[in-house]
Order: sequence, then structure tokens, then C-alpha cells
Amino acid sequence: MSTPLLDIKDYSLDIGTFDGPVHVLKGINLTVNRGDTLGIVGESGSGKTVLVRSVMGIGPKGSEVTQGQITFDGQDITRLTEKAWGNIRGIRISMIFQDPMTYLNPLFTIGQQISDVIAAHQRASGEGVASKSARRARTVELLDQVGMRDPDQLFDQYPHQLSGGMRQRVLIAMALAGKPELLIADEPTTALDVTVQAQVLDLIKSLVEKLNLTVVMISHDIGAIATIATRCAVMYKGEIVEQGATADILGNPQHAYTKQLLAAVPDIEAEPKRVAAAAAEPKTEKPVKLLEAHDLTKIYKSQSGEPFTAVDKVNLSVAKGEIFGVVGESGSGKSTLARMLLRLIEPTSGDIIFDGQNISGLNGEPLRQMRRHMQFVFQNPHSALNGRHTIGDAIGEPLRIQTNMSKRDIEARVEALLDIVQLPRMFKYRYPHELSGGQKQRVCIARAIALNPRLLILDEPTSALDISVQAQVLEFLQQVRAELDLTYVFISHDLAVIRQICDQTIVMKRGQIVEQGDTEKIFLSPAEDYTRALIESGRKTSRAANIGATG
Amino acid sequence: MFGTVIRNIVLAGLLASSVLAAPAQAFERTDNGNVIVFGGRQAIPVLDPHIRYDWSTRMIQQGVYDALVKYEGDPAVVKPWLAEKWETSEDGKTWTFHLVKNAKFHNGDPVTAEAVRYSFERGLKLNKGVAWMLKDFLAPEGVSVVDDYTVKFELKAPYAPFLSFLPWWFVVNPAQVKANEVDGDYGQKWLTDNEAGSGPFKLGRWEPNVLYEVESVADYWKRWPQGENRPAGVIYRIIREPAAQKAALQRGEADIVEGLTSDDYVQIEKVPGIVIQNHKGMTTFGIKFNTQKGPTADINLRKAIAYAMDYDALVGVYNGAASLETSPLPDAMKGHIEVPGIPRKDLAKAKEFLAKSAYPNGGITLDYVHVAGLEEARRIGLVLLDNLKALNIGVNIKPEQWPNMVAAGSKVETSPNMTSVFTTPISTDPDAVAYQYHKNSWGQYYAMAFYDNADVSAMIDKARGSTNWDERAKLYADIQKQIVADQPEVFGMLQNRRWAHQSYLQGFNFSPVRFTGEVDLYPLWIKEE
Amino acid sequence: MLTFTLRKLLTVAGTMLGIAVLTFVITNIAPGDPARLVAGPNATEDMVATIRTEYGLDRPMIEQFAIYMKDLVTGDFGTSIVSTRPVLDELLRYAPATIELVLVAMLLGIFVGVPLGMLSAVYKDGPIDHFTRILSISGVAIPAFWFGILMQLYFSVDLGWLPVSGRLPLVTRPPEFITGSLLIDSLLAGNFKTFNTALSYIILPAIVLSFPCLASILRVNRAEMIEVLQSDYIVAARAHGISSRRIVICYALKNALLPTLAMIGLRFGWMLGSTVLVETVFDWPGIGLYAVSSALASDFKPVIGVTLLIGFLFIITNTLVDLAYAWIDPRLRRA
Amino acid sequence: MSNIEQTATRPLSFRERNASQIRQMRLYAHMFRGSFSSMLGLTLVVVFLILAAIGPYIVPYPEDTRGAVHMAARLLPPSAEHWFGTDEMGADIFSRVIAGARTSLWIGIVITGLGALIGVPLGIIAGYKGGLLRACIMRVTELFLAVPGLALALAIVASLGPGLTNCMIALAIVWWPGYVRLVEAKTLSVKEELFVESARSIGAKTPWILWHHILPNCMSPIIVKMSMDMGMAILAAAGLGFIGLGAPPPAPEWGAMVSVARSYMPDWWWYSFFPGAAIFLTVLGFNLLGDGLRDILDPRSRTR
Repeated sequence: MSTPLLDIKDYSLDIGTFDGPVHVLKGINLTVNRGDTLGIVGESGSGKTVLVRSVMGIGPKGSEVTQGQITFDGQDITRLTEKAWGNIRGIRISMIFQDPMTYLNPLFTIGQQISDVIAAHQRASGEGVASKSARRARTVELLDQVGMRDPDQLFDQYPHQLSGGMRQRVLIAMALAGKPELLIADEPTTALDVTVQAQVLDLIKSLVEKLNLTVVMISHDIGAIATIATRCAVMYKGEIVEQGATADILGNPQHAYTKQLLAAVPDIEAEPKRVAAAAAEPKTEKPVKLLEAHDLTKIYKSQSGEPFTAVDKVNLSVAKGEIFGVVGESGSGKSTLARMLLRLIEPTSGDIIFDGQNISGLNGEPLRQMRRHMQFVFQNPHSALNGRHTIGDAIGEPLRIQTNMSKRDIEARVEALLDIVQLPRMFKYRYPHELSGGQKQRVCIARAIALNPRLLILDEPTSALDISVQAQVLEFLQQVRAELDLTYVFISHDLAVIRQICDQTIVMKRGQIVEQGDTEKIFLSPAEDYTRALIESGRKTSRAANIGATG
Repeated sequence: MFGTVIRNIVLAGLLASSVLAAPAQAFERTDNGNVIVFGGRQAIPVLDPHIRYDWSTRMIQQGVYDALVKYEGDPAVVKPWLAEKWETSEDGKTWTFHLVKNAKFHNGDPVTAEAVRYSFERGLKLNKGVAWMLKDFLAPEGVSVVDDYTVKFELKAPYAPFLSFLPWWFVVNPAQVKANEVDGDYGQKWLTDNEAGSGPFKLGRWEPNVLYEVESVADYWKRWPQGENRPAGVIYRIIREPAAQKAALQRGEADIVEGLTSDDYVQIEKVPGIVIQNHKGMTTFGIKFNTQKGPTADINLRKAIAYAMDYDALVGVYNGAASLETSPLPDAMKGHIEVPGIPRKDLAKAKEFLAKSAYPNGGITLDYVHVAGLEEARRIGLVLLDNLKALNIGVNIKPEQWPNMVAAGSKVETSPNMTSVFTTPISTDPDAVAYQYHKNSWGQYYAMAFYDNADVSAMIDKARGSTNWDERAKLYADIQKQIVADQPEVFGMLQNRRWAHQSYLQGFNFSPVRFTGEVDLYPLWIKEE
Repeated sequence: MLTFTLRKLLTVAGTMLGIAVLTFVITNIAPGDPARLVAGPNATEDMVATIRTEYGLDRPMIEQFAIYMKDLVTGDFGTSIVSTRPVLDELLRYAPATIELVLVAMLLGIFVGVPLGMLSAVYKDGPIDHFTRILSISGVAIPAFWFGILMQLYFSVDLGWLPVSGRLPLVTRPPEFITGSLLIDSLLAGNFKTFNTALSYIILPAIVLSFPCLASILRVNRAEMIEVLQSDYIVAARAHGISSRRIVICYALKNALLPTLAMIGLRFGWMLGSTVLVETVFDWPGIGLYAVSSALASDFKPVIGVTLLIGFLFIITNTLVDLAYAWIDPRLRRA
Repeated sequence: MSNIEQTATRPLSFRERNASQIRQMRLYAHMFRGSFSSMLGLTLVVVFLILAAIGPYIVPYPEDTRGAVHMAARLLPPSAEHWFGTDEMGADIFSRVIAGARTSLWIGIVITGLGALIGVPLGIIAGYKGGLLRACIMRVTELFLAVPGLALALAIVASLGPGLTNCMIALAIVWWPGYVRLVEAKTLSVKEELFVESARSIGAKTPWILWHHILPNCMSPIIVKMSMDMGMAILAAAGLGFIGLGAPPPAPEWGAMVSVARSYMPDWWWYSFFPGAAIFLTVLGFNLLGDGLRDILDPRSRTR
């Protein structure tokens, strides 16, 4: 066997912080041969991004390699000078980035940016820079290769004129411009909508095959890794806990963490337990309607003055005690709908009826009173908590606003709530930034249930969390619902999650409901293409994980 | 990587600096001869001789216009100018002036009796600037043309100081003015930046607020005293900062400057090639009390303050270039006497008077108002503050803009306890100062004391109507003594007039009746080595 | 486009009107009596009254205001009571000097500030960075008038390199009045000697005026450069093998220039205001000096005029900055 | 996550309860100490504050700070007796410069305080409320901002008459719009934060949200701006003093001292040099301090 293209040996890296050095990478060993496709799976904070960036020589500031080395094509690149990097970075090793929005310079045209990369490559390889028109031709060719329609016209467009998927394709084109020997893909699909994710993954897969690329791809999405990579490594807390052929790892995980990770992926195929339970226990009483919406519409005015209909004549009805799912991609209007139900956004027209009372006309004090009964859990727990307030303040805030409880009573209630959400009581003195994402979301839930509401609207409560945490939070949510007799409106883009917990579901697309009804029915026999596409994208991840679960 | 960039920046910087070193100039040489550069701090907003006058304006007015007579010398004497001689009637009400025959305006028109008449009519009818000097005694119709070169003034009442004001009534060319009249404005608009005079200079470059240039008239009707050496012109250049003025003088960018600080004059005197003109002036300084209202209405308090004042410090403020007032009238004025017993520092006496006052232990704070930006007045305020600590009287120094200060001082109710006022008499006649203490002057800035002594007012009226000098001299002596006795103000000092100029500048001719800073441009010339 | 322009014009007109009202109100709180000042020290009460009537100062404030506003609409800024000339004429005479000074200072600020900011961002925490940091903080902290005097004394008095004050030597005839800017006019007339002389006169006041501006441009540009250099797309550009030189000069600078532009717009207005101090120190016959001398004489029509003019220039500059923004940033082009 | 320790039976000590704040402060202190210029700024400001507090009691010639006149000792150069020399009235410049710290501090506090007091509430209201109210507030603000502050302040002081109080009033009048704009912009962004929506969803009233959520999150830039503005206000007041509209004598105000002293350049350089240098160092101190605070308080530049 010839020398491996990339060889990482016992590589450890520290980042200096105020509290002392943090061991970000601990004794990493990885080998990538030419033609390999290696996937690295890990959740946030596992160090996978730091690892691949070190390979590119763009590691974090203040970092220090404590031991080991990285060898690229026989050359030690652990501590290269900036000048020496000039002939490797972008030329022989190239990278596809995570968020296509921020990785393109907004002030330059697509064509300019790609042809600059081409020029840089030509300069580095000593070929001499080709003429402008030659580079343009090559750029157009590249854009064509990544499946862009009308590449010639695209050349003169700016990043903001493109959709997220298109931008990701542009980034891929840029990465390929230098004909790299090693391509690193850093969560290339994470920031995209699920349906687009599938397309981009397919594109990468086809390119890998067509151009015979050597790829290292990192992702938290097991499905994505399974699609692309033949080999796979699992990272956890700066270490590689397991590596081998993808099928082996997924099919027969050895390490406890890998097992846990795979188990946490919601299984879109599994029949939820509640279906069986519901079948066993036939409905005795007619469900009481807790929340209804009639012809709910929200029209925004865009900056140019054109009206934009975010939510279009939505009707829904949530029964008491059920979990009502709303599913759709970003921009489908599901968040706007959720906020309108709580009157956080004024509907343009339509009625909201809560517990028999029309609340769309309420204002001032009655509306405030109404808020005691309906609460909202936000998508991003990191920004839903005021960074200047302690956890105790945050949980106690609804009590201080809505009740006349004494300070001492509030203290006691806050501690009780912390118990309910299974957080240590001393957390009330902590600040949000000291908590993990899952802990923060628990705080948000504690805050939401502080006033004993009857309805919780959960806006993608788990999408900002890691998969393993997501599973915990979902389970916890169901627990709480049972304990406190709550009704949920649950919003998600992830059909697997929806299927697991929701009784009724609506599928939204561009502000309209395209499908609604019993969750199982929708899942098993989707009527719309859109729903099918959503389900299909969910299947990919799920199936990959299922190799492990079933095998 | 950025080596080239840095090098380019440095090179550009060096290049720029080498181009810019400009040589220092001496006086300005032009094809027509030397141009004298005068650095002054004050602008000349309006040149019209009947609208405005202040020292800088009048200096140029004096250059481009002629009057019937002119002040010259120290002590100042009225000399014939456009008028070669004149006579007065017995009753002192009719004055007849005979004009020189060769005087002509810059456009070639002869200066006739009609021009004189028109000028006086214009000055009186516009009722601005110089009008106050004569308007109570002379109606526009009172001036008549006898023949082409004889003009007659008929006053409403005998007015002894009449002649002493005439040097400031300049003669304009009626033909030019009328030609540029707009809406019957007597050519006001036009004369703002133009001249219609017969003086030794005519206007050159005129950049308001920057510099004003006058060019000498080669065939000036009265000839040039310096003959062939007459300058090609004078540039009056505004240099507002004393430091910049001094720098300009030292660099040779200015030939003569005014308005340096006292200490600068002392310093710069030692510089070779620079001459200091230091002359006793006529500008009196007084700290006017409000004699009608507030604590200072109490004469004993006023006396106490006057005796507490450190008069040496007043002279010290000027580095010795000042002399103490010995009377309300300046020394150079006719009829001046040294009033015996005028207060000098005497703390015992001060305390004695204070004991007699309503505030035997002091414990009050008095306002001292001065014109904002007037350095000496500010410093005298500090001296006052320091001195009155001995009487346990506090001083609140308040700088005010001149218009605000005058507005406040025009009424008894709003006039401050103490106001520092510099007054330059407009003529050498004692009436010019004495009348400030007349009750009719209330409301004027120099009458902020609201001094009210019926006897003094009566004596002033009598003196200004009399044509007999001996009688007037006696009256003025009494007036001076009485005013000092009533102490409406702290009689301060007469500051010296000072200029600094290059030693090659010749022909400097001082006259105390001119304003601070004002120089007679006519006899100046540059002696080239 | 037409409605956009119209709306913009209306906003400008509204702001100008607002400034006029604001300054008129502010300048008329005072008890000062400019008529008495110009009447002269010895003027009698009726002489002062003559002047008051002539300038309408005897009328009620509301009426004066109405008259002023009416005249203003027709482009008449009133008459200066001190100089007896129309304020508009004087503004037109003094404004070119100020604009020339401010523009030269601005250019100096931009062409020194931007490269220095860039350098110190690239060599962050290096010697250049420390130097520019001191420079930039000093620039903002230094009292302009004090600095001006120090510069005058050193470069003009001690070294004798540069003239003390003014715009031109006394006998140098200024070039024919075309734009009012001596530098441009002398170039138009092909008179390079006058150009050099005028340049030597403008250099000190321009440096003093531009120092704070240079400092803040430097500071903003440095901070923005640092931020941009850490941004994802620069990381991406580096990862794609684009040379550091090209990244800094071409990619990052353009992005960092946007906030710098905003700062330039802000600083332009600020400099117009500081001319009040700098023109006083350097005897620069511009609107700043005009405003100071008028304000000290309680002659308020010129003060209002200058304020309006400065406000107008400021708004114009910021409109230009907006345009430049749109020119640089494609995201704004279609808004 | 399942086994959570429930140890909080005993009341926690202060140190434990505020552990996170203490850590935050220590982190701030650490970052601040790491920056030379921030420490220099802090030192300058602390020296300035000490001088403002005790200056009048420690100066060698306390009389001179209240307008004593020593005509015999005029314009003496710096010496052991008079460290900074004497002025044109023979007063000790060292004493007056030290005593001037208090005047300057007062100027800075009043102007920035008034500016913030007017500007911050208006900015928060404008940013949070929107609509007509915001349009009105922002119009007026823009109006003030369209005229450079110094020019406007000049007009105001010229109209009110010179003097320290008028000077401070004038500067406060031109100072508040800066806060409105800063706070409005910050409020606009904070109001979009989820936690504000979250507070609304639990039924918080507007004043509660403004006070508990918006204001605390606007504090960092306000603190930074105020510390910078302390210096800038002192500088602006000195500028007005230079034109001759500042503090009247005998108040030892630096701007007024430079204003008088400019006539005594260059031969009596010390007279203008030391007060000018005092202004410079003070403004420099506040600027560096503000810069340092920005580095640690502003999340944009926060690296850890």
C-alpha cells in the first residue's frame, strides 16, 4: 500500500482559555487513503470541526498542538508556515463549508469568487494564470458540474440573489475549482432544508463517484454520513471512540456512546407506542376542543411594499389533551402560525378560539390574563433566555408578572419547578451561558409551565439540540404532559419526531395547509408529493441508524 | 507583504513635505514699490464712513477719505486739511470753512463745498455711526454752500467741542454715491465695500474678514511727506491670535502688529530689528458701580472697594505700560487736573468705610462683568477678587458678550454691581468724557454707573455751551473733583498704546486721540537697507 | 426612481426647515442686542432704534420668524447686521474655503487612515498596531485647538517650514474665482506656483482638522478589518487558496470599507463643526470663522445661515455615502 | 441527566450563590489586565478621579486655585517651587491644573449624565414602540444630529451667554441625540431577541420588558459610550472655553486656561502646555477605558 494521503497520528490540541487550557482533541489517529470517503460523526463540541480545520491549517486562534502530527501526502503539515500552506491549502486540500450564507463574500459576484480560486490554483501550480475569459469558461463549467441551471447567467450574480441550496452548490464548485486531492466537507447540509439536503447529498455523492474524490466529511447527521462515506469515525469529547467501515459501525456499534447516539435517532418507521395504546383503549368521550383557528391569515408587507402572505387561511382545531403536530420546511409559515395562536403576532384576519372564547379581539389586561393559560416554548433556548438574568429569575419571572406571590413563595416554586424539569436547585443562581443546550431548554419549559398553563405551543423545541439531547427532551416533554395534563401544539420540520409523538398533524407549505389529519394516516399514506418528500428525507437518517437498531 | 505599500506611503509623505517649505518673506515688494503689511485682530465689516467706526475701520477710512480737518501729533492738535482755514461767529453758532482748491476725489472730481455739504447731510440723515457727535446741535439744513470752496455750518446752539469732532466726518464724492444709490439708501450698500474718497489711498484687494488692501494714490493732492519713499500700498491683514501675530512679525510676514499681550511686548522688544511703539493713551479704564441699585448704591461700600483696590497691580497687568488715572479725564485731555485725594490702596481706610456701610463685615458677593475675551478686564477682575478678600467681599467674575453686557447695562434694574468699561474719548475736548457723567447719558454703556448728581449735570451743560475756555476749565476742574468724591466707579488706569513693528518701518506718527490700534497710514514708509 | 428622488428631496427640505426652526429658536433666547453693537459705543437710543427698525428687530419674535421663513423659501438668508451684507453672499464667499479645507482633510484622513487601519488589523498586536492604536486614541483625545497651536509653533515658528495662517501670502494674487477652491482654481489656471503655495498654506490646518477624523477612520477600519478577517467568507477564501495579499486588499478591505464609509460620512459633518475651532486657530476665512465672529457679536442670521449650510452639506454627504453604499454593496442595489 | 444531586438543603453562601458573577468579573478583570492600553486608561482615569476627589486639599498653593494674585511671580518657568510654572497672574499652574480636575469631572458627569438621562429613555421608547412616536423622536434626533454638535453648541452658548452652566446646558442639548440613536438601534435588535418575545408570551407588560429585558441588554454599549463621552464632553467644553464661552475666572478650568494661555505661546509654553496636556491625558484615559470596556463588554469583540 502506498503512503496514505492523510495520516493523523496521536494528534492532540489544546485551546487556551481563561480557565486554563481545554483539551479539544485528544490523541486522534486517522488515516485516509486516496479514493477513500471518510465520515466523522459527532455532536456539537466533539471537536470534529477543529480537527478538520487543523488539517487545513485554519485551526482556532490560541490553539496549541501538544503532541502528534498530521501528515499530508508524506509531508508533515502540523506546523507549516503561512507561506508553505499557500501551495496546499485550497490547492491540494479543499473544503466545503457548513453555512453557505456566511461563507460567500456578499460583495463579489459568484463568478469573480470562483475564478479567483481558479487563478490562485493556477498561480500555485505554476501554470500561469489563464486569461479572464478562460477562467470564466472554467467557472461556467464548474457551475454546470454542480448542477446549476443557466451557469452563464449565474456568473454575474451575487450570493444574496441565490437560494440556500444554490449557494451550497456554489461553495462546492469553489471547492472543486482547484481540482483538490483531498476534499473536506464540514457539515455541508446542516443549514439546508430537508428536501434540499437530499439533493445536495446526492450531488456530492455523484461528484465523488464521477471525479473519484478523496473525501473527509463531518456531520452530526448519521444519514448524511451513511450516504457518502464508506468509512466512518465517531468522535466524542475530542476523542475518536470508534472507527471502521460505515456499515460495520452503524450495524454493530461497539462503543457505548455510538450505541446511545444511534438509539437516539427517532425512528420514522417504528409504529409509535401510543397507537397501540389508543387501539387498546377505545375512545369513550368526545374530545373537547381547546383551541381552534378559523381562516387565520397573516400578510406581511415586504420592504418594497409588496404584500407577502405568510399564513393563508389556516383552519385548525386542537382537542384537549392531545399533541397537535405542525410540520413544514422553513418558510412554510409554521412559526408565524404558532405565534399568531398565542397572539404574539397580530393576525391580519381570522379568529382564534381558546376554550370557547374568541381571543383574537382581546387586548390589554384580558389578553395578559389569557396568557396564563397558553405558553410558548421557543426553538432556540440559547436566545430565549435573557443572558443577564439568572435561571432563578428567568423561571420566577412569570410568577412575578402574573401573580402576587411573595418573594419566598416564588423561591420555593422556582425550586419546585427545577425539580420538575430535573435540574439541580442550585442552578437558580447560574446564568444561561453556563448551561448546556438541553439544560437551557428544560429551563425554558420550566418557565413555560410555571403558571400551570393548559396549552403549550412548542416551536421546534429540539431542532437546536443535539440528537442525543433531543431524545431526552422529547421523552421529558411527554412525561411532563402526562403529569400536568397539558395540551401541546408541536411544531417541527422533522417528520420522524412528529410521528413519534403527535396525534393529529397538519403539513404546511408556503403558508397553506396541504394535508391534515391523523398522524399515522398521513405518514402511512401521504396524499401530497410534498409530504412524501419530507418523509423520504427523514427516512434516510432514520434508516442509517436503523441498521444499528435492527442489526 | 506590505513593504511596498509602506514605502510608497513614506515616499509620498516625504515628497509632500519637501514641496511645501515656503520661504519667509519680509515686507511685500511689488512692481509699484513696497507694500506695508499691518497685522490686526479686528475685521472691517463696513467701510462707509457715516455708518461705522472702530479703530480698524477708521484707520482705513482715514486712509481713503479726507475730512475738513485732521488730528495729528501728541498732544493731538486739529490741523487744516480739506479746509485751509475757518472762522467762527461771535455767538459760536456759525462756522465757515474755506476749502483748498486742489483737492480732488480719486475719480478726478474736485472736492467742492457741495461735496462737504452732502457728506454732512448724509451722515446726519442716516443717523448711524458718527451722527451722535453733531446731531443734537446741527440739522442737515444747517450746512450750506456759500460758494464752490466755502461751506457754512449753522449750529442750533453754541457747542464748544464742535471742531474737535470734525476730523471724524469724512467727505464722500456725491456724484459717485448718487450714481450707486439703491432705493434712496444714500449709497449705503455700495459704500460698504467701495469708497468715494479723496484720501491718500484708494482701495485695492478687498477680501472681507481676510485682508484689506489700500493702494497709494500717486498724485495725492496734498503730496506725500515721505516723497519718493511712499509705499505702494498697505495691506491690513487679519491675524486674530496674538501668538500668530507675534509669529507673523518674527517671520517677517507682517511689518506692524497690534494687540500682542503685554508680556509679548516686553519679550519681543529684545528681538533685534523690532521696535515697540509705547505711548500714553487716552483710553480710561473704570470699574463702574451700579450707584442706584444693590449694595453698591451705598457710597461707603464704593469707597471701601476703591480703597481696597491694588492700583499697582492694575499697572502690573500691563507690565508697567500704563499709568494710573488721576482724574476721570485722561491726562492728554484739555482741562485735565490731578484730583487730590483720589483713592489709592489703603486697607485701613477701606475698612473704615466698610464699617460705615450697610455691610460692616462684608459677607456679600458682587458681580463683576467684563467683555468676554477681553484679557485685561478679566485679569483686573482677578485682582479685584484678590483684593476684596481683605474686606470679606466675594467677587463673581462674569464674562459677557458685548451686546448682552450693553443691553443689561442700559437699565438700572439689570445693570450689574460692577462692570469694567474701557472708554476712548472721541475728541480731545473734555466734554467728550465729562458728558458721560451727565444724567442724559443714562442708558449708554459708559453710564452704567447711573451716576446722578444734579450739580454735575448742570455744570456739564454749562461748560459745553460756553465758548470761553477759562470758564470751561474751571467748571471742568470742579466736575472732576465732584465725580471723584462721589466715586461712581473705581478710577483705574490709562493703558499705553503699543505696536510692534519692524525697524525698517518709518514714519510712525502717534496721536492719543486715535483709537487703540489705529495708526495713521499716510506718513508710513519702508526704509530699505 | 422619480418618487424616490422626490421623497429624498422632501426629507432634505424637511430637515432643513427643522434646522432653521431649531436654530432660530435657539439663537433668539438671548437678551443680546446686536443693533446696539453695530450702532457703535456712543450711539444714542434713537440711532439704535433706526438700526433695529431697518433690520426688523423691533417686531415681535413670531413675526420675525415668519418673515425669516418666508425669505428663506425664496433663498434669502437674511442680512448680517454686522456686515450689512446678505448672508447668502457671505456664505457663498466663505464656503469654498471651508469646503476645500474639509475635503483636503477628508482625503488626508481617508488615504492615511484606511491603509493604516488595514495594516494594523493585518499585523494585529504588532508594532504597527501599537503605533496606530496610540495614534488613533490620541487623535480623538487631543484638543484640536491646542494641537493646532502646537503645530503652528513647531512647523511654522520653530522650523519655519510652513506658513502660520491664512490661505495665501499677502501679495500673491489669488487665481481667478471659478470654484473658490484655491487649489483647483490655480490648477485650472495652470499656475503651479500658486498651487504649491496654496498647498503649503492648507497643509497644517488640514492635518489638524483631519487628525481626529483620521483617527476614527483608522479605528473603524481596523476594527472592521479584524472582524472581517475573522469572518467565515475570509476563512473560506483562505481555505480556497487565495493569497493573503489578495484577501486583505481586495476581499476584506471592500467589506470593511462599508462601516468605514458610514464613519466618513459622520466625520464629514463633525469636521464641518470643528472648523469653528481650527479656522479660528489658523485664520482660515471660512464659514467656521464666520460663525464664531457672528456668534460673538450676537449677529444670529449668519449663525443660522452657517448652521443651515453645514446641515445641508452634511445631508448631501450622507446621501452620497448612501449611494456609495449601494454601489459597493449589491444587496442594497435593488431596495 | 437522570441522577441529579439534590444537595441544596443548606442555604448557600454568598460566594456560592454568586459564583457565576464572580467568575464573570474575574474574567473581565483578566481580559482587562491583559490589555496595556486598557490598563493605561484605567490608571489615567483613576488618577484623574483621585485628583478630582482630593486635589484641592493637596495642592501646594490652594489660594491660587481660587484666584490669588501674585504680580511679582508672574509667568515663572517650571521650577522646584512651581512644578508647572506660574500663569499671567502669578498663580501656580500646578495647583490650578490639579484643581481643574474637579471642574472637568463635574462637566463630564453633568453632560454625559444629562445626555444619557434624556437620550436613553427616548431611545428605548423609540426603538420598542415604533410607529408615529418613534418617527417623531427619531426625526427630532436626526435633526439634532444633522448639525454638528459643536456648531450648535456654539450657537446656544452664544445665545445664552458664556459661563460654565450655559456651556454644560448647551452641550447636554447637543449630546442626548447620540444616546437616542445608540439605544434605539440596540433596542431594535434586542427587541427581536427571543427572550423579549418570551417575556411577552408570559404576559409581561411593556414597562416590565423595557426595564428587565431591554435596558439591561442595552447597558454595555451605554456604559462604553458614557465612559468615552466623559472624555469627549470634557474636550467639547474645553473647545467652547477656547472660543471664549467657557468657565469664567477664577475657576480653574483647563479649557479656559488654554484659551487664556494661547496668547502666551510660545515663550511661556508651559502655561498652555500643562492644562492642554491635562485635557489630553484625561480624554485619552476615558477613551482608552471606554475602548477597553468595549473589548470586554461588547459581545461582538468577545472572543471567549
